[in-house]
Amino acid sequence: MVAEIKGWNREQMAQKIAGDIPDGAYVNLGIGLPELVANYIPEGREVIFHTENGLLGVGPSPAKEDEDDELINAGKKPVTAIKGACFFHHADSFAMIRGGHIDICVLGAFQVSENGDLANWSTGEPGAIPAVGGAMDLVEGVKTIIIFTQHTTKNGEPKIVKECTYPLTGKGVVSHIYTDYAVIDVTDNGMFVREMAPGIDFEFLKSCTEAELKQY
Amino acid sequence: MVAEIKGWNREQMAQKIAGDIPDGAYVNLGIGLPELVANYIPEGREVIFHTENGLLGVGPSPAKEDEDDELINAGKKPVTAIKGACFFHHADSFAMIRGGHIDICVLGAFQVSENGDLANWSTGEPGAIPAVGGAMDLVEGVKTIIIFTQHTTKNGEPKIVKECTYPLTGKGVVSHIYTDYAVIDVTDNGMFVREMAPGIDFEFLKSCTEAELKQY
Amino acid sequence: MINKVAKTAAEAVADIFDGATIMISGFGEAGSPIELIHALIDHGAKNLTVVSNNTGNGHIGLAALIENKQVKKMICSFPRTANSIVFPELYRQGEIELELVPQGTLAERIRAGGAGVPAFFTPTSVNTPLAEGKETRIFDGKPYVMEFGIKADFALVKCKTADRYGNLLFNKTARNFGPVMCMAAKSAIVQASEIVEIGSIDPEIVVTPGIFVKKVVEITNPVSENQLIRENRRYPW
Amino acid sequence: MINKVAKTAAEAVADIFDGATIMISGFGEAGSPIELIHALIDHGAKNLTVVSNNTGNGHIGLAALIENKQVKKMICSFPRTANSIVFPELYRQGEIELELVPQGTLAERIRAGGAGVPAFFTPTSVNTPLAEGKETRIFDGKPYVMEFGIKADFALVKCKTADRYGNLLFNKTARNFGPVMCMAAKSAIVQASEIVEIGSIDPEIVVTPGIFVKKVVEITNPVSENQLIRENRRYPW
Repeated sequence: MVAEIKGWNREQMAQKIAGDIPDGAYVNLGIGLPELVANYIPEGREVIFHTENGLLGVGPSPAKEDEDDELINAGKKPVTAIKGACFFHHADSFAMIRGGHIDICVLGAFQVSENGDLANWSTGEPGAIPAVGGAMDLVEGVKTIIIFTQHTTKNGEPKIVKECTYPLTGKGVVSHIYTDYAVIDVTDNGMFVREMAPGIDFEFLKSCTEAELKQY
Repeated sequence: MVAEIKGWNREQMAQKIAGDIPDGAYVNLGIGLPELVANYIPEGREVIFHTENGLLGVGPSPAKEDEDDELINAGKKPVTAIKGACFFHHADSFAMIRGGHIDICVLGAFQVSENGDLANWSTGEPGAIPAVGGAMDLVEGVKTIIIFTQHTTKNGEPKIVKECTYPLTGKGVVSHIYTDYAVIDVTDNGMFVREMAPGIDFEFLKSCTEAELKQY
Repeated sequence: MINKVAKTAAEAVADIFDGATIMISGFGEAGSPIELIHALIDHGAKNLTVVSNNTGNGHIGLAALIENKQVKKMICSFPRTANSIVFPELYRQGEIELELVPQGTLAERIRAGGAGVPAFFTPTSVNTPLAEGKETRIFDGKPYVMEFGIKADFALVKCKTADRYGNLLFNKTARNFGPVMCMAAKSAIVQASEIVEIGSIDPEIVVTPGIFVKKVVEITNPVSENQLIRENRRYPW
Repeated sequence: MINKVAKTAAEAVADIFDGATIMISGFGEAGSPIELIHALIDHGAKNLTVVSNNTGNGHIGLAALIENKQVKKMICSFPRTANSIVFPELYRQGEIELELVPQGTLAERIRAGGAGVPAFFTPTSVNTPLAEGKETRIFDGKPYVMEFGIKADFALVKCKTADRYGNLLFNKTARNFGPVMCMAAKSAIVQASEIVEIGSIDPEIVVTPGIFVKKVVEITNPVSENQLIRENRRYPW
């Protein structure tokens, strides 16, 4: 099922995102792929990771024997706390999010639309158990929303679309999209391709993108 | 200017109020006269005093040499903290008040009306600097509001009136009034005299009260 | 004398009545008051509305309470997790109701309930299906949804340290919803790993002031939800 | 590297601009950031809107800032106290505006501003002159007033201990409005009696997480407002 390998792999995507996070930023990483970003913060930069279940200053994963059921991230995985970390309750944690105090949030996506609408919480399938978590709070509250996603679905369908067909997480909330093929900025004037992976050209990119793409 | 002494003195009034505060109650004492109540909690009862500037578990006044500018009550007087006390910020403190967590608040009054309206923050005089503090929060949030006041003004005018003429602090908020002359319960059926001070009879009480008084 | 200490979990939950609304702390396996929930299963109160971020894991704790058909409605943000088996099945069968609330809105609604705020506006969920039927309003050119405070009859909360006044300290990310749930419940019932003498907790570091707590019970070595799930345990044992 | 430490109070307040809205912590003499306020007097920014519970005492701190004609409007709950001389006089002369807000509403409006809540409902002030002109609404049969969140450009806050990330600990009732003001200000500027190494503050006891703080400056032995008033001091000295 895996197509011919091209574009960036996940680690390269994570590295690219991490490279664009400035020194001193407060960053929330979504569950799953986005968690990779923490591994690639460039030497010399201090970035503080927030997890919405009540910790500012998330550190690296612990060794197996140091895992603590009561020290986990939003994905319920064991983490550590850095020096200078702090714990707080859920209302304070989301005050940080909703109040605009988190600089950057990296999230996955089902779909992103041309004007930056994001769908990443529900495929809207009948019979599915709806579950939203903190996604809607994050997209409305965090200053810069970065999407970390494969460019297309496993079946090759575009995830960057004219209009989202899945239920929205938020409207006009996405600032940047990092895919295996390209880095795309979402602006008031449309989607601009900032960078393409080696071996990807603009025509190819357009062919697997439903939304209109522009070049700077 | 001091009229013939009769009725209860301030200490007796404070003692009477203190005697009616049940074991385990969380109590906020207003600035001034109400602070006296803390001195008369009967032996064996544990009452926790709250001050809205961020302390639960206010203890007795400190010796002069132990005074701490950063450990004060809402009246800005030096206090102490009991064992088992806790400090918190202003929003949490008023969450306790507004959220109905404080059982009893003892306040002074300019006027109380027949249906329990309270005026105790402004005489409405032109040119006066308006100042409200926490009075309006306390009367709306605390379960039981007790008024600790002289029965009449210094000029002998009734403070327990048909309708307040001063700007209101809250409407229908007062449960009990303890004056130098009597203890009065404010109910949906009007004001009932629960007890009179030695030497005070019902006719005299009525003569210095504008609101209608009833007997149980 | 103020003594909020209950001798057993059973005694602590004894007053819970049929039809009550109960907040239950925890985020995944961190902070879930398993022993109190199991006491509630033994107790048997029914038709409960439960407010909790998740719906429990495996067949223990909150999942077991749901499996035991004591819960008629869940108010939560994320009802399905890797190990949640019970809720999805009952939900598909139409045997349990769900009110889905974004996580931050859930936390803020609970805090509002505890702080005497009946309603507030939030940008979260604007223009999404979760805002449907809700009042929206523009402030400074931006749309917001009106949300209501939530109160509860009871809260079941897990913490690390308590005293007889009900002052609480929590452990790491097990703090999560505990403090706000204590605020929003008429009777917050708390299990603590240790109950200490009055005066042992520094007044500067109290996380939940005793005024928000009704009962505390010492559960010295609380079970590990993860461990029970790995062992595939079920409650009642 | 994150280093929020400013070398001097002057450096800490250097970015404050004319017309800014500034929150100033303190309740009476407890928690008032006198050194920062004096630095702001030296700095000279004008037409300020100041949010603070009181209006300062004597002729130092906030009172001196007002006396120096830098403040066009006060938003506060209790503008006159035993030692407040400056504000009442200017107010009577119509030279300073006042927005009077009940104390709990003030605290909650500031928290709301910091928490991204543009408006909320409160029972406080219903049926009083302070509710005039405000939207009221019935929830569950009880009337409430709608109040708006307050944000600020800057906050000046006093605390006990800080680290270079901006994590803060406070001292007793000097905590008061400090934590919520840090939340609600774009730039919270904090004076601390001591700045300690990262890692010296237990993560469980941090009162204000560094994310809410922009700058910290060490003022080792802050002046006592009471002492200055007893000595009848004025600022500028």
